[in-house]
Amino acid sequence: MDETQASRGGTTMDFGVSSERPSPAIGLVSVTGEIDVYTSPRVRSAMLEHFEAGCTSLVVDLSSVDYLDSSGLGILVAGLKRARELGGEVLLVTTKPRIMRVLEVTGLDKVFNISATMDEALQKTERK
Amino acid sequence: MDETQASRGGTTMDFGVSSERPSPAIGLVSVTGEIDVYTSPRVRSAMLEHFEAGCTSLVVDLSSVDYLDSSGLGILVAGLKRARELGGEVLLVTTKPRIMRVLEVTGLDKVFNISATMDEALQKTERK
Amino acid sequence: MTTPIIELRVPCSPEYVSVVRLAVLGLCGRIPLSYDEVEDLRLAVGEACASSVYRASQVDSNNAHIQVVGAVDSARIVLEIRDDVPLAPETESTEEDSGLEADFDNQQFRVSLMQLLVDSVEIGEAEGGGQIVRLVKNCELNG
Amino acid sequence: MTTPIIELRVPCSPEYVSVVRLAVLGLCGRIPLSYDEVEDLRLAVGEACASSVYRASQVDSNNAHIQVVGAVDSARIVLEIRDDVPLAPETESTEEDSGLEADFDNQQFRVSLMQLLVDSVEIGEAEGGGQIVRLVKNCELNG
Ligand SMILES: Nc1ncnc2c1ncn2[C@@H]1O[C@H](COP(=O)(O)OP(=O)(O)O)[C@@H](O)[C@H]1O
Ligand SMILES: Nc1ncnc2c1ncn2[C@@H]1O[C@H](COP(=O)(O)OP(=O)(O)O)[C@@H](O)[C@H]1O
Repeated sequence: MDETQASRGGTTMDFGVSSERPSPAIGLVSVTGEIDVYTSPRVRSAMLEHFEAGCTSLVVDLSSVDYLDSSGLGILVAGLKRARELGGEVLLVTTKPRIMRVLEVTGLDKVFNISATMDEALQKTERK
Repeated sequence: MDETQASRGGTTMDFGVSSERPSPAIGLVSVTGEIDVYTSPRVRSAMLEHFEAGCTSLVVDLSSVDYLDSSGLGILVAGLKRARELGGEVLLVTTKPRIMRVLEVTGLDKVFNISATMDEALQKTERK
Repeated sequence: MTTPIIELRVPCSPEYVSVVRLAVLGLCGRIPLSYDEVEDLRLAVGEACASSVYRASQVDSNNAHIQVVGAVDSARIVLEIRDDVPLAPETESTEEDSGLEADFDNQQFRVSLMQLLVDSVEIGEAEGGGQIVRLVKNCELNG
Repeated sequence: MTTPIIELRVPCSPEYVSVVRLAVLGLCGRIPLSYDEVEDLRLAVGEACASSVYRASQVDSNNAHIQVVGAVDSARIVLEIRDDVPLAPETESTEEDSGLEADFDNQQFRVSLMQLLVDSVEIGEAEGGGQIVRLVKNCELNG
């Protein structure tokens, strides 16, 4: 299904969010598809659930996301604010040029801790 | 470029036609992208060039084509008619389910000789 | 037709048919159709547009447009493809001097193909003299 | 604006913004823009639509629509994104009771982002009271 869906131009049909908690303080949110004004509330819910369960830091895996608009950026920044209040942080995982472009153009590449892989991001959270 | 283009939903930007003549009687036309009312004239030109150069049979490689409309079908059928008049034939190469679907729904899967690979198609033309 | 929910208007020329197909793909993201059903509908819409483009080319209609109106509910998707190309009286198809006749590529074949791809095809005359093609694809609920 | 060549009208709600983005992608297939330029334009259009959707949600505008008019020539692509949501007087943004405020996700940020992505952004009031956003992206010839 992946290949055919991808070749059909990234409709929001392909969108998915999954959650995991590798340790009590760290919430992991993995997103697939396009994050826009329609889909971003689902990312927001997944992030909120982790905070409510007691997480202080989040890792948001954007490695399968190729579209990120201001609605998604707004939610990531709001999550970062919340995490910092709790003494934690929000780490992003991506190597996608389009996502890097959006983060750079908005200056948010300097605000978020960005990793190329999930392992790298998890190591950073453990080191703290 | 291929991957990013593919993930953008098959606009006609990705369209391409290339030609080869593995033997004097056999013309090979390889198409990439969507064959529709806009792009099909370029397939037609490539087929015509081979006939004009003396080919009697054509192999049309559709293995990188995922959209084929009636304009494209019309051109393939016209090519088949011409080839048969010359004592040759038109062989199609594809394994794409969407292309097989269009050929089946129109009954043209029984009219064209369809191969899974280019090698298979070329072997069939040599055997004659 | 139920409440029209999307409307698209493009020039009636070959290079814009793919714009219509992409918009239909976007619209299909909102309804419970399988991959193959969506592709069948997209092909049917492409055929309706190709029919308009062909008719425009026969009468030198440089300023013609195609308008697509789409409505979806949970049970079906309805697409109306309308042009403003005057419906010509039936004529014998003229032979081109090209050496590779696409005489198979005719209007009747397009209609048959549409009928094979969607659940209902109706073709009529639009107000003002163009053609309307109305395509309906039923959705299997929870399919 | 040069001759309008495509027009698209969708409901002003979140699920239709991707339909607009796909149609713009189709339109961009007709002009000499690089992959990144097309994606920048697509993102800018998405922001303009998100702005309309946000404003509609603030005033409970259930029947609002977004209309997109696009024109291309060899030198540039011009897209006008227009809605029929009454322009509200400036208000303090109201806090939601959600616990994860997206207060960063505001209209001003959308405008800044659009300005970073395309060559010109103009925002004005449409006839009838909605918002018009006019985006221009210049094409590098033979680029
Ligand atoms: N089954 C049908 N239902 C309604 N209208 C049809 C049907 N078949 C054909 N038509 C109409 O007749 C027109 C001409 O068809 P046809 O004679 O096959 O075209 P051509 O000029 O290529 O031979 C079509 O454009 C279509 O509007
Ligand atoms: N640079 C600009 N040029 C023209 N209009 C603008 C500009 N910036 C903002 N606006 C207009 O002001 C409106 C409100 O912006 P803003 O006060 O940032 O929104 P918010 O309510 O989220 O704080 C926008 O919807 C837009 O129409």
